[in-house]
Amino acid sequence: MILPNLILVLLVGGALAWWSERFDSSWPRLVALLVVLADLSYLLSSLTTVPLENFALVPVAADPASWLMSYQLNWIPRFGIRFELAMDGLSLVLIVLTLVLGAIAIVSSWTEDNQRQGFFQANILWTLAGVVGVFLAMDLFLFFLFWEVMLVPMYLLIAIWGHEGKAHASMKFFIFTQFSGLLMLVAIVVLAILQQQASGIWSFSYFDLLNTSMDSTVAGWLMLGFFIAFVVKLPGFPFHTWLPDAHTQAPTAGSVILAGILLKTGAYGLIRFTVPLFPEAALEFAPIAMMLGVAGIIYGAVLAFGQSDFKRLVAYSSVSHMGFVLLGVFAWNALALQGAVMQMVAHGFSTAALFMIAGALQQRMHTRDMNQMGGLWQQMPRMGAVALFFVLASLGMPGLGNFVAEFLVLLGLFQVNPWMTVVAALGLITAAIYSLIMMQRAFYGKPDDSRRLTDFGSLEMTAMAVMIIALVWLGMYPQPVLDLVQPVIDSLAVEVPLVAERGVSVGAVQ
Amino acid sequence: MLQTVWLIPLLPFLSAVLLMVTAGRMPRPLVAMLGAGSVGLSAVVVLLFGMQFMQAPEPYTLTLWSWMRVGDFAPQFSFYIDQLTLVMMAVITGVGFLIHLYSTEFMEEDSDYSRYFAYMNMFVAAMLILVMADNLLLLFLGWEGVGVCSYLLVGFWYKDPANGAASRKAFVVTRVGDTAMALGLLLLFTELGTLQIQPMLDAANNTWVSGDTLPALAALLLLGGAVGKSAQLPLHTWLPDAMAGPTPVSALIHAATMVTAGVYLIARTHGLFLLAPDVLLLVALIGLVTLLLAAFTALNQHDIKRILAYSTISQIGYMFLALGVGAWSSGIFHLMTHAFFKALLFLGAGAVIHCLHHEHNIFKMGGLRSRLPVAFWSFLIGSAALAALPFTSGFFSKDPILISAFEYHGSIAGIGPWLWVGGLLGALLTAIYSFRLVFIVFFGEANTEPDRQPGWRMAGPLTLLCVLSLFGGWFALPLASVFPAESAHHPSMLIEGISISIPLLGVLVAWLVYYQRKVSVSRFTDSPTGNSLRQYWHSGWAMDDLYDNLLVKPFVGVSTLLRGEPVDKVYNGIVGVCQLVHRGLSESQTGKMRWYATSMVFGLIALITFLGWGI
Amino acid sequence: MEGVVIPLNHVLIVAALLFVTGLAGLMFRRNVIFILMALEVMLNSAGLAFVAAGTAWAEADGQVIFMLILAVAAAEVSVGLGLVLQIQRRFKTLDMDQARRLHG
Amino acid sequence: MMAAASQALLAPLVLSVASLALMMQIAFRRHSYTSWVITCLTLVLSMVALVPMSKLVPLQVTPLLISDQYSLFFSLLILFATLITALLAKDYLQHRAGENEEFYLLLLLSSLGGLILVSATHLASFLLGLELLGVALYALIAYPERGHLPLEAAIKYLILSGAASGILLFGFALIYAALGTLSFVGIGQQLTQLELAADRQLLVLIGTSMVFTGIGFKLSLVPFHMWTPDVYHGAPSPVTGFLSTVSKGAIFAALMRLFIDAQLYHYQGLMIALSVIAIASMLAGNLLALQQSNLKRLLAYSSIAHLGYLIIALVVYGALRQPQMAVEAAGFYITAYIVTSLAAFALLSMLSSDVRDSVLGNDAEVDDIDHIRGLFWRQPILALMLTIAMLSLAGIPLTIGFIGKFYLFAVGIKGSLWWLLAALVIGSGIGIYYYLRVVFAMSMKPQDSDQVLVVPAKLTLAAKLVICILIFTMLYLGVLPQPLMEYLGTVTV
Repeated sequence: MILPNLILVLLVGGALAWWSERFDSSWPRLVALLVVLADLSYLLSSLTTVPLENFALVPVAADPASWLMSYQLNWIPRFGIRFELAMDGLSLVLIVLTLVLGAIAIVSSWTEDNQRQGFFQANILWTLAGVVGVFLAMDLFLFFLFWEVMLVPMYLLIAIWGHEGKAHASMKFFIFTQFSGLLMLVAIVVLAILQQQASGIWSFSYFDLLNTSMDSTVAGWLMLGFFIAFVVKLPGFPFHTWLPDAHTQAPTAGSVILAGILLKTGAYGLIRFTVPLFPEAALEFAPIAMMLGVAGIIYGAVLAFGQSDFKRLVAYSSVSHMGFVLLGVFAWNALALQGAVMQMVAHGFSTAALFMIAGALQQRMHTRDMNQMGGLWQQMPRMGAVALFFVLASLGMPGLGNFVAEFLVLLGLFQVNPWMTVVAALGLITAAIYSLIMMQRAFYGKPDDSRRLTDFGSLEMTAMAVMIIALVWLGMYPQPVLDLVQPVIDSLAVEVPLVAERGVSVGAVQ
Repeated sequence: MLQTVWLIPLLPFLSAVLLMVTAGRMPRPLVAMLGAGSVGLSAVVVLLFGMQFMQAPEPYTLTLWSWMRVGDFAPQFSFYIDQLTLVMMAVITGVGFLIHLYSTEFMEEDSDYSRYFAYMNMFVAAMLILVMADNLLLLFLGWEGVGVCSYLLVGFWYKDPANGAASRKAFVVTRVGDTAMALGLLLLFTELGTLQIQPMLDAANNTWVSGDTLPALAALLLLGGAVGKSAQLPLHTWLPDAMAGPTPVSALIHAATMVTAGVYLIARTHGLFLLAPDVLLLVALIGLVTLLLAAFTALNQHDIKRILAYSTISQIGYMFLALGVGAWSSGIFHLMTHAFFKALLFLGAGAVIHCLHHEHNIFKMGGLRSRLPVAFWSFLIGSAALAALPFTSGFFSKDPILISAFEYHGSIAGIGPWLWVGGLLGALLTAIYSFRLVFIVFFGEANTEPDRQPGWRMAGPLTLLCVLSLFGGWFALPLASVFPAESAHHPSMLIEGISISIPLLGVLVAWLVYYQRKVSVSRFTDSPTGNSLRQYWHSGWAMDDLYDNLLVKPFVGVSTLLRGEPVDKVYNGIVGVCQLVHRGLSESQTGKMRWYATSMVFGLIALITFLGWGI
Repeated sequence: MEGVVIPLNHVLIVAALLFVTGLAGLMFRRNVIFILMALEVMLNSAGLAFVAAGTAWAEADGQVIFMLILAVAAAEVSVGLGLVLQIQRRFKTLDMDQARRLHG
Repeated sequence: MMAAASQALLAPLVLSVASLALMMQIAFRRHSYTSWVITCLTLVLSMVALVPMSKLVPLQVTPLLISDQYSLFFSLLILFATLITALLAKDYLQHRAGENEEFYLLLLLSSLGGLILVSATHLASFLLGLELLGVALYALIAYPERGHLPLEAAIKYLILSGAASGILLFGFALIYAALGTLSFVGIGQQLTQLELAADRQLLVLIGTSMVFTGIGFKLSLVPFHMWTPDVYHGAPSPVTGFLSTVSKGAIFAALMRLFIDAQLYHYQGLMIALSVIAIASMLAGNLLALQQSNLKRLLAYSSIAHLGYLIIALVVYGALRQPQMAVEAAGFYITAYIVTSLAAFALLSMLSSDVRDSVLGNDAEVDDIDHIRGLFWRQPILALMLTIAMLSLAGIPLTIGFIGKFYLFAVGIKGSLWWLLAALVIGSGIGIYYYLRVVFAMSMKPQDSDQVLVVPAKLTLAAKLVICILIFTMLYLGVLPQPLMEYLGTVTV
């Protein structure tokens, strides 16, 4: 029951936060924060009941005990749909990320003057619930359900509490993700029906669908259905255009959740579903997918450089960074996959922090335009220093999580496709270019002494400190995360043999 | 004692973290104590460590923790100390401490005192990790770390956008090299299965034969990193601009330590480079061309720091030349002596600037010999060593390089003497531009009056560095076990004589032109050719313009062109089509009932026709 | 009951002609009264077809349906005429082309 | 036998008797509250009457009517929708000019027509039900005493619908002429058993085309959809809701029975024609709604699209190895559509109930998207209901609409109807835009410049009841659809 409770706590907590507004408008955020922290401690405390050696077990479909936790309930027997949740190392890592960033998102909304705090916090918690559900669902129908449902509160967050262009941005966000979701729904149903025709029994369970046999054309189409849905969410080039708009217009907490967590569901889907469900089709498609990844890295970076809107710049940097994830997944070897997961986590923290800074700037200066900033270090040295740290993280400074991620991806990719690696590595240069120009335009330069700006307070600094520590930890000693994820990769390798590790490149290089 | 080696980078690192976290709330004396003291303490630990180490000079490895482990890829957080490392550590902490001490006075009036020391300490820590790393990934961590600190310190005075531009340029240009290096790491791991330097070199030796493509490629990629960091052609353009930072920063980072990291990298992985003789020759050629180019440029500058910057590029060119011709120890030796005398020169320049209201233009100085005696002596000794006048430290390190170049026999036979001639030309130019500086700044008429004299914290380090610059060449470095044996030098007396006399000739020329003003160059420089040549040299062979037009402008142009998000046009097009159809269909809803009835009849007819088609 | 048997097809053709007449009235007349009449013609043409078909199959069903149609037509027209009165009162016209506030 | 027959037709009988009683009441003593109570009680009673009816199924009562699970299911839907309409109508009519009693009478008659329609197995009963439903509806549409729009809508609907009936009847006449039978099953037997002569084939062909034209009109499928927005727009909101749910639901149910009984799914050409119609409806409906600012028109266009979706279940029937699934899908989708549409129109009806103090005028309708701007901040519960309804129409999970759409996907894929599925996906994609636009309008912060059109009127008990029922149904069947699915498994034609 632990897994459904994880989701339930957030759902009910959301309602609670909404309700608590009756007493005082400052209550909801407090309630929301407590709910998320309670959920996190509930998760961590219940993990202590899992035997330590289980963390190293390779999760096997047939054996629920090989997963860290699992839960099953018949739901819609007509179609063999079950309320099936399971957690392995990958899910665990991402859920912890979700809850930590969720708490940070709530903190980031602390000083924002949002009307209707109650409903605002409720939407945040419901989004988190949806995301946690996505990371846990092992029934494809259920997965789709969470996948879509998390969009609604997110949509409301942008549509109600967004900035000047919220109507367009929220609509674009919703239509892009929803439409691609429909393609995935079709693919899911086709897959289930193929399975049903083969076995005679309806099932949407991931484990039952894993080895559905189908001819390669069908597999190719179905793979594409999943792929597009996930790549839109990731977002990968050329389906990324919703992201800058959504990010720019969302309230700070929305941006934090969107960038920090929501994008990761796309990456998670690619790893968990796209490749294992359609191994041959996916690997055949891999060169194109990787090409899109590389294109995203470069394109995102070039566009990031051209932006004068702080949030837009960070948004495009996300496009660039998530290209690495796409590369990592489709290079499909242990190094690259570990890198992709690491990138998900590290990018979650670094970008969330940058959005928080952007939000803080907007709140203080009522603009996101960097042309109107400059010299902010003078007035807000703490914010400047923190921004500097995360800029460095985002440009791949060794010793911080993002570097580990990008290096692992490149290392894995190099063994598969050296030339693509060379192009992708250009992303390291371009990242430096856009990150530093952002730093320059916002925080360096001549300060405008007529401004009165308050620096980060202790609450914000605490949130930042959490993320700084997390990134340093990931950069200096990522082993715990790698160890959690390794069994998952081993289990994936059972479904889809990993791409050969070493020596492949000899011929290609010579 | 040996186990405490981890203290060496940790001390400055902790100090840096402490300074950052307290964020300027610490009293200044404490900041100074912490900033300089931590590095000093590090230096002491290095000294103690070195003494113990030299008793049984075996490479010492200390593993702190396993960094990450994915399959075979398992780089560790571990240090590898041998004589080479020790030399580097000594230079970094020793010279570093002196510069820190100097800074405590130099930066005293700056409002961001503690931020400065935080960055500086962080730099020292990163640099130490760079040289102590036992694997290339950890080395890369230090490598990027020093890059970032360099970026931060060049742009330390952030309120001037020009400084920001200079710091970004420094970072981005070196990042180009770093990216090549990262690719080299990928290649090396993929082919050899490890990034731990010593096992990797062994594996390279076992797997590859000299002259193979792969080692050449790997070496080339590492060389890319090295030229970036060490400001060699074609990635040297950032260093002159990097002078925007505080002068002690230039002394520490852009003269004594960081910029020599490329030299260290090549020396450290010499086993790999030996497998790629062509690349090694390329190293030598890059060094030679760079040293000449930079020397010519230095001749034409009037910013005191830029002169020193070009001279740094030029001197590192010598080190590359040394590495390229296989004079490994000489290269490292020159690295060390260069650290002494170039730090001295920079600090001396700093003293001049400090005391002259931040004046950089040498033509606005002059006659400072008696008014700033400390600076004058520093400069005189530093320039002598730089010009490699006999019996200064620079002489002892540069001379073997030229000799080795002369005796080079690598992949292209007979090129050695030419390398030697180039090196000599460089030496001549070096002597000329360094003494041009001395004569213009310290002799002649006084233009600007100093408003203060350096205090003991500035004078002390200067004095110590003077001593090192003069006598630093008298003791030999214990590097024999690290590098392959070099051929014994038995040059003819003639060669030796020429090598010694060339710098003297240069000083003479400088004396004639810039002190006696007997020989006027203005006739030449004022002629059209001369003028354009001067302009050309002044701008550093117009490399900046080249890159600007070739890379920067296109990039900015493309990003401006794309900033409106062209991909969105596709989606907007779809939306547009939908809206168009919507409008069209809405028009059809006229509200006229007869039209509605007609449309129904048309529908009926269409349906009948369609169904009747089959019959 | 001897007499000329009219073939079913002929009756159907007549009915069809009537039907088309009705449709044409619907499409081309503007006055709502005439439109209602056209509607009647259409319904009755269907009735004619039913009667003829019922006769051809020698069944009563056709006639029964015709009776039903008559009832339906009467109901429709009575409601229709009620509306026409209201239209005249409120719109002051019976021209259906004028009644187009609802559109788009 | 007689007893069994009356038990099998208990619900229509209850309705008939109640209609007479209501007529009497009106004749002797007008009292609108009493009429309303009678109506509601009757409807509840009819629903209860379905229970004894279900004991006898399936039972053919005369060649005209059949009482089976299928008819019972749709009867339940019709009665449910009528009840909701009746509940809404009271508030709606309360502050409007004129006498209200006949409204309820017409409502009962119309729903009686619906009940007959869903049990019809013969042209005669089909015709009877259709016209009973339709004629009463004309009057309902024109019911408001003032204003031009209802009248215009009514006359347009009357004439066009009459013409459609005429076409339908003529079509049946031709089929009758060719085949000599009017019962649905009989038509099917004739069609499959006999080798038809060419001229008869032609008759059948033209006849079928005309029948589908007529039905297509009533279901407002493209290209017979033109009337829909005007009539929806002009009719009073509760009536629009009724028209959109009862009328369409009943006619679709009858169509499906005809389709299956007469085995029309064997005809490839007809299937292709239907597919084209469905695709056109999905695309045109959604595109027409795209930037529509009048909510009733928007819902009209959206209903065109939804009926287009529904045709998938029809087309797929012949392609399935277990065709029952198509009926299941249709049943579920119709349920979803009816409940959701009711919710949308219930909102409009409630907002229009009391506009006496607003700038719109006494008898105005609240039906523009600007009217509901900021509703979320004024009437959160109403806004919530409309939000859920919009999400359900858009097919977002956790709502009944999603399960309905899922069903369509499932059958469509089983039957490999890729073109229809593509249209379904594209249509749904377009749909998201305008459904969300409504949600967005409600979520906007109210501004001073907005005319505060919607007085946050106090909701009456009936309104609260409607809200609860509809929200509950939309969510419950969206989260736990299994009971309905199981039940639909037994609903065979």
